[in-house]
Amino acid sequence: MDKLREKAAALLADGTVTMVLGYEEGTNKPRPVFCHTAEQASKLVYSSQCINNLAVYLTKKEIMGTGKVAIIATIPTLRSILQLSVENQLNEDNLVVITVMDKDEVKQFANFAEIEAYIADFQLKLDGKEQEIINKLEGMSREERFKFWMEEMSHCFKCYACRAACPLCYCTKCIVEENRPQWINPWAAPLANMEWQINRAMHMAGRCTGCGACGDACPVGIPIHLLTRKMMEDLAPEFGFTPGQPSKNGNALSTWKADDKENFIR
Amino acid sequence: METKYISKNGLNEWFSQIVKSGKRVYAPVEERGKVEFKKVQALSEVAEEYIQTTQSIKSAVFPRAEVLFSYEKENGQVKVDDFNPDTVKETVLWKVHPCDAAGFKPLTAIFNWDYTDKLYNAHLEKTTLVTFSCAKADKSCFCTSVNGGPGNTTGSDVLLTMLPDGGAIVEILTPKGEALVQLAASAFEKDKGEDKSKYLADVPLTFDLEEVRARLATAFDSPVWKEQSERCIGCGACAFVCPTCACFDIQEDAHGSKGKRIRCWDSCGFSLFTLHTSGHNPRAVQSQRWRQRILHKFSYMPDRLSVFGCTGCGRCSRACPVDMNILEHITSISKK
Amino acid sequence: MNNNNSEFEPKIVAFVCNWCTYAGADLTGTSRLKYATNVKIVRFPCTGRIDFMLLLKAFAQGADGVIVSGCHPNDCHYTSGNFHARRRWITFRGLLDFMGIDIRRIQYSWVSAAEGAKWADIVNTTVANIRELGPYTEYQKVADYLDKEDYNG
Amino acid sequence: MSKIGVFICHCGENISATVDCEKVAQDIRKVEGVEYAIDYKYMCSDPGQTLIKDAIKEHHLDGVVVGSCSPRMHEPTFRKACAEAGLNPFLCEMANLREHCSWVHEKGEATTEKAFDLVKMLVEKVKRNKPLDSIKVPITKKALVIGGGIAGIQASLDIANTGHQVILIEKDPSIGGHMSQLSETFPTLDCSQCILTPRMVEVAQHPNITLYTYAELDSLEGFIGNFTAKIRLKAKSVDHKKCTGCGACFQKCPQKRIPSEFNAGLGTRTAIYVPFPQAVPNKPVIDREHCNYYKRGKCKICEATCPTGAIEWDKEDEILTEQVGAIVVTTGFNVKGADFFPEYGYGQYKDVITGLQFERLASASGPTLGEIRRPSDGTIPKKIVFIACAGSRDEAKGIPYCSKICCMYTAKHAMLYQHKVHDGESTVFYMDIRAGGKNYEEFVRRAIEEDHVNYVRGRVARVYEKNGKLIVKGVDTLLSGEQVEIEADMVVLATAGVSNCGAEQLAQKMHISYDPYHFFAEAHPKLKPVETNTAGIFLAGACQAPKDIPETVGMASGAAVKVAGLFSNNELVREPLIAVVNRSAPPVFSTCVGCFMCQTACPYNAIEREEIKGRDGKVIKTVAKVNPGLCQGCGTCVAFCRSKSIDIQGYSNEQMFAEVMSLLNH
Repeated sequence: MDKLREKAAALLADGTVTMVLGYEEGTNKPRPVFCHTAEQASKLVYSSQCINNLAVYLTKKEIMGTGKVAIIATIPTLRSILQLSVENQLNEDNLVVITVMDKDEVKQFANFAEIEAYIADFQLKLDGKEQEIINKLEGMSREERFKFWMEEMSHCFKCYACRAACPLCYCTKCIVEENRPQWINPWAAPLANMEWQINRAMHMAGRCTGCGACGDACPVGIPIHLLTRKMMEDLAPEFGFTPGQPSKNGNALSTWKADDKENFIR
Repeated sequence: METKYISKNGLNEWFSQIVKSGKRVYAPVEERGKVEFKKVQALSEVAEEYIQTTQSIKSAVFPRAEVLFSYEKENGQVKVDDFNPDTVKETVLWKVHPCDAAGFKPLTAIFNWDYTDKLYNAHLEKTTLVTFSCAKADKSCFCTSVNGGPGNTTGSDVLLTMLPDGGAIVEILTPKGEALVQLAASAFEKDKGEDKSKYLADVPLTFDLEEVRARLATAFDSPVWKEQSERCIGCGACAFVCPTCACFDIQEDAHGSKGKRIRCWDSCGFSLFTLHTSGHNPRAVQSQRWRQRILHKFSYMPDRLSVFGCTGCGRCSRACPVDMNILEHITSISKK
Repeated sequence: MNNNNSEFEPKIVAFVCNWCTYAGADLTGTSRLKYATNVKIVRFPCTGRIDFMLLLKAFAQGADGVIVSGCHPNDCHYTSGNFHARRRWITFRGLLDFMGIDIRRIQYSWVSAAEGAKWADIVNTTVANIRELGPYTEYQKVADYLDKEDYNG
Repeated sequence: MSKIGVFICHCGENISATVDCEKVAQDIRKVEGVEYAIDYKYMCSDPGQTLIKDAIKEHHLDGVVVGSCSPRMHEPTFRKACAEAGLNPFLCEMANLREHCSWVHEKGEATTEKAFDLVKMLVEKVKRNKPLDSIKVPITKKALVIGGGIAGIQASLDIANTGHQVILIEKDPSIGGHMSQLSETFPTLDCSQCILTPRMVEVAQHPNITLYTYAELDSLEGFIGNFTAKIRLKAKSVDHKKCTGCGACFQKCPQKRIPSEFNAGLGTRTAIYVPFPQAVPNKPVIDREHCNYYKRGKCKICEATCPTGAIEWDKEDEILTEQVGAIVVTTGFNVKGADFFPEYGYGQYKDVITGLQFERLASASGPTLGEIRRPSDGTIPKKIVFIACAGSRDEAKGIPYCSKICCMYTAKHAMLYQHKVHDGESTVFYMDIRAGGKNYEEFVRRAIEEDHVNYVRGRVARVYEKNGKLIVKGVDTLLSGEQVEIEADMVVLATAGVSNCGAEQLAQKMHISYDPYHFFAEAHPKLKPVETNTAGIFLAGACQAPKDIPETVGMASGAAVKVAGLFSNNELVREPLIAVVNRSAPPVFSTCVGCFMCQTACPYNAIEREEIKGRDGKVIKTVAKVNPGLCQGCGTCVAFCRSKSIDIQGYSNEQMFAEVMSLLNH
C-alpha cells in the first residue's frame, strides 16, 4: 500500500499528473477517490475489495479536465482502458496507468501496448456463481427462461446504474433518450426494461470486457451482467475474439467473415 | 389518540381480518436476496430479519408509471378517458418503518403545493399505514438527525412497537387507523403501560438539521459540491429508492389513433434532466446536479413546503454504486 | 397455448432488402404464384440496414412472426451488407434465446431476385409455422404493462 | 399537419381484379393526414399522371402515395410527375399493390385489407419523408491508368480518344507488359509484338496521354471525381530529355551478365539498359542494384560514352502530385516461377522452364532468335513435354482456381514447337482441356490432329534427370490408367497465373478490396465486372483474374467507357439516399461520440473524421462524417450506430419505425 501511496504522491508532487484516480476506504468497501494533491495520496488503498471500474471516469471531461491524469487500475479496469482506446476515447499521452501486482509491487505502464501484453496472462473466466445461474437458465425451458427474466425485469426501475457504471457506456445521448423515434418506452415496465437490456447487450456485443460493473451497480440485484457476459462467451469463439481482450479494427457487429457459420437462415 | 396492546395471536387475527376485508396489503417480503414491499396474503410471508427494504413504498401513492388519461381519435373527434379515482383500491401498507411513513409528509406537500394532484391524493386517501417502530438500525440510518426517530409517529395511521412476547404496543393515530383496528376490535387489549423507548433501536444524532440548513443557505457556490460529487456516476438509484423524491416525466404511449398519457419517475441526477431544446443545459455537470439534490431536500423544501425532503432512511447510501454516503456528506457540510 | 387456431390469422411482418428479396417477391407476383395474405413486406435498402429493434417493436406491437430476408452471401448489392446482417442475427438470436424469447417466430432467409418461387414458399411455410405456434400472447401480455396491478411493488 | 394524396391504380384489371380499389381509396381518406384519395384505371398513363399533378396543385399536397405496381417499375415515373407539379420527387412513395398483393392473392376481403395496410404503411412513411436534393459531386476530367500492359494501353487510348486527359504509369522502364514478351498469340498465331508495338507507340505519341514509366503509385486520397494521387517517379539516372537513345552506353556497360527480366531470365542484359529493342520509351535506365558505380563507387563508363551527357548519378526519386477524377487499375498478373515446383525440378534442371520462358524461346526477338533450343546446352530438343495446370486447380499448392489461359497457350506452344522442330515429338499432360472461346476448340483440335501433338490426360507425378534426359513420370488417367514415362529433352510448365507482386499493398493504398489470392475484387461478379466497390476506381485485365488478350482488351475498353461516361458530365449527380451524421446545437454539436466503429462497418470507406472546432480553433470533438461522394446508402452504419447518430435519408429510423408500427396498429 505504501509503495502505491508513494508512487501517487510522487506523480502529483512533481507535477507529472494533475490527479490520481484510485480507491479509498468506504462505508463497507473501498470506493473511488480522486487525489489532487500529494497529501491526499495517503488516503489511497488497494485490495481485492476494489470492485468499482474506475475506467468509467476516463470519458468524463468534467472530471478529467485537460491535464494529465493517473489511474490505479485493476485488471478489469485495464481491459476497459484498452477497449476505450480502440474506440478512440482515450488520449494515450494524457494518461498514466498504474496497477498493483502481488506483494504490493506498483507497476506503471509505458504505453497501452504494454498493458495489452500484461493482461494477456489474465484469463477472463466466469466465476462459479455466474456459471451456476447460466447453467440453471440453460437448463430451463424457453418459457421458464422468459418468466425468469420477466420477473427479474419487473424489479428494474430504470435508474440506469448499469449504464452509468459501465466504462463503455459513454454515449452523449443514449438510445433510451432517443425519442425520434422512441425506440424504447422511457418508463419502467417489464417490456420496456427488457428492451433496454437487450439494447445494452447488443451494443456491448464484442465490446464488453466482462468487468461486471453493470451487475454490481444494479440496486435491485438483477443479474444483467450475465447477458453481456453470456454473449461474450458465445461470440468469442464464433467470431474469433478473446473474451476480455479488445478487438482492434472493429467488433463483432462491425466486422464479418465470409464463412461466418449459422444454421438458421433458409 | 389511544394506545392499546395486541398479542401475537391477536396480531395474526387482525392481519387476516384486514386481508379478508378485501384491501390490498403490501408488506416487506424477502425474495432474490432482497427485501421489498410486495402484495401479501398471510403474515407468514412478511420478512422478519432485515434493516430496510431496498426501495421505499412511495410507489403505492406515486407509481413508477401510471396513466393520467387515455384517448382515442376517430374521424376528427377525440375521446378522452380520464383517470377515475374510484378505480383506486383500498390499500394497507404493513410494517413500514417510521422513516417511510415520515416520507409521505413531504410527498403530500409536493403533490399539493401549487397544484392539487388528483391521482396522488386519490391513492393517499385509500392508503392506510401500519408502521412498525425500528428495533434495529445500521450505520446508514440517521432518522434522528432529520426530526425523525425509530419510534416516530409522523405520517403513520397506526404505530406498532414489537415486544419480546411477540405482542406489540399499538398507537392508534388517525381515524383511518382506528377504522383498521375496528376490523378486529376484539383482537386488541388494554394498554399495558410499557415504555416503548426501551424497544427502539439506537440511532445516534450526527448533525444539527437547522445548522445544515443555515450553512446551505450560503453554500450555492461552495467547492464542496465538486469535491463530494466527483465519484458520482450520475445514475438515478438514489432518487428511485428515496421515499421523498418526486421528480417525474410525462410521456406518450401512442399507437396509431389511440394513446395514453403517462407519468413516470425521473431523476434530477440524470444529465439530460434539465437539457433544453436549445441545447443549453443549466445543470451541465454532475456537481450541479448533486448540489440540486442536496439543496432541494435540505433547503428549498423547508423554505417552500416547511418540510425537509429527507427522512434519514439511508436507502440512497445503501443503493449507491459508488458509495455516495449522504449522511457522511451532510455531516461534513454541517461541520464546515 | 395453441388450441383452435384454425381461425387464428397470424400477423407477420417481412423485412426485406430492396435488391434481392423485394425483387424476388416482385417475381413471385409476375409469375402469379399465390401465397397467404398474412405477410406484409417492409422495404429496406439492404439487410445491413435492418435494426434489430424493429423486430422487437414488431412483436411488441402484436406481430406473431417476422421474416427477415435479403441477398445470398456474396450477392449483396452493397457487397457486404448481408454479411453484417448475418453476424447481427447470429448475435441477436443467441441473446433472445437466452432471454427466453421465442426465436422460432423469426424466419431468416436468403431470397434472390430470381427466386420468386422460393419467396412464396418461405411465406407459406412461415405462416403455417406461426399458425401452429399460435398468437404470441406471451410477449404481448408483458407489453400491456400497466394493467399488471402491482408490477410496481 | 400533413396533406398526403393517395392514388390507387387499377392497372387495368391487374389490381382491381382481386383488390377493391374504390374501397381502399375511400378508407384511406379516414386516415390522419390524408388530404385526398382517388382510384383510377391507369395511374401511369398521361391522364393518370395529370390526375396526380392537378391534385398536388389543387390540394397543396405535401406528400404522395401511389398504390400501383412495384416501385422498381414506376417509381421514377411518378417521382418525375410529382417534380413536374412542383413537389419534391422524394416526397413521393409507392405502395406495391400489384406484385406484392393483387397478383399473389385471391380476390377477397383479406386481399383488399392487405392492400389498405400497404398503402397506410406508405402514408405513415411519407408523413416523415423530407424533401431531398440530388447530390452533385464535381469531377476532375483526368484519368489515371496504373499499369502499362495491353490493358492499360487499351484503356488509356480509349479514354484519350474520347478527348480526356490520361496519365499512364508503368513500374518498369517500358510499357508493353507480358504481351510484349509473347511470341505468337492464339488462336490466330499472329505475332504479338506486331500487333502490340504500334499501340505502344500510339500511347507515347498521343497528345492526351502523359506517360510515366519507371513510376509507381505512392499514395491515393479522395473519392470519385476528386482523387489526389501521389506518383513516385523512380530515379532513372538518365535524363530522357537529353538522351537520344543511341545505345552507346549499354553497348559499353561492363555489367553484361544480368538476367534479363524481359527474356524471363533466359537472356542477359546490362546494368544501364533498355528492356527490349521495341521498348517505349526507347531510352535506357540504370539498374542501381547491379551498376558498378552504385555498388563500388567507380566505373562511369556509360557517362564517358554518352554523347549528350544524359547520365544523372545523383538523381533521386521524385514525387508527383496529380488530381484525377477516375482510376483504371491494370496492374496485370504474374506466373508462378522458381522453386514452386520442386517435384518438377524447376530451378534445379535448366531445361525445365515455364511457359513464359518458352514464349521467349519461340519469339523471333528472343535469346535464340526464335529457335527452340535447350537453355542448358543450346541443342534443339527432340522430345518435349508440356505440363498443363502446373500449380493451377491444385488445393495442395493453395491455388484452387483455373488459370484459364494455360490450356490455350500450351496448345499454341506445342504447335509452335512442331512447326519449328519438324522431327520433334511433343506431349501435353493435361487435366481437362478448357477451350471455351471463339475458334479456341478448333485451335486445340488443330494442334492434336494436324500437328500431331500427343495429348495425355493425367497429372505428372515428378520430373527427374537421368543421364542427360528429363524423365517425366505421369499417369494416363483417360485410357489405360497406366504409368506413363517419357524421356524428354525439355519440359515446359504451364505455371499458374497469380496476382502481381505488391497487389495487396496497392489495393490497400487505394482502399479497394481483393480476394484471398490478392486479385482485385470487382464490385459485382455479374453486373459490375469492371467497377470496384470504391466508386471511381475501375479494373481491367489480369489484375482481376487471369484472362487472355481479347478478354483483357474488352475489359479495358469497358472500363474506359465507364470513365468516359463519368467524365461526360461536369458534375456527378447521385440519388441522395445516403447516410448522414446528425448535427445538434452546441455544446453537443452531434450525438456522435466518435467511436468510429462505423468506419470498420462501412463497405465503401465513406466515413471520415471531422473535427468540430470552437471559436478559438481548439478541437472540441472529433465526429464521424459521411462522404456523399462515396456513400452508396446501404445503411449498415445506421443499424449499427449505438447512439443513432447516423441516419439514412429516404430510409430513416423514423420512417422505418413508422412503417412497422402502422402495419400492426389497428
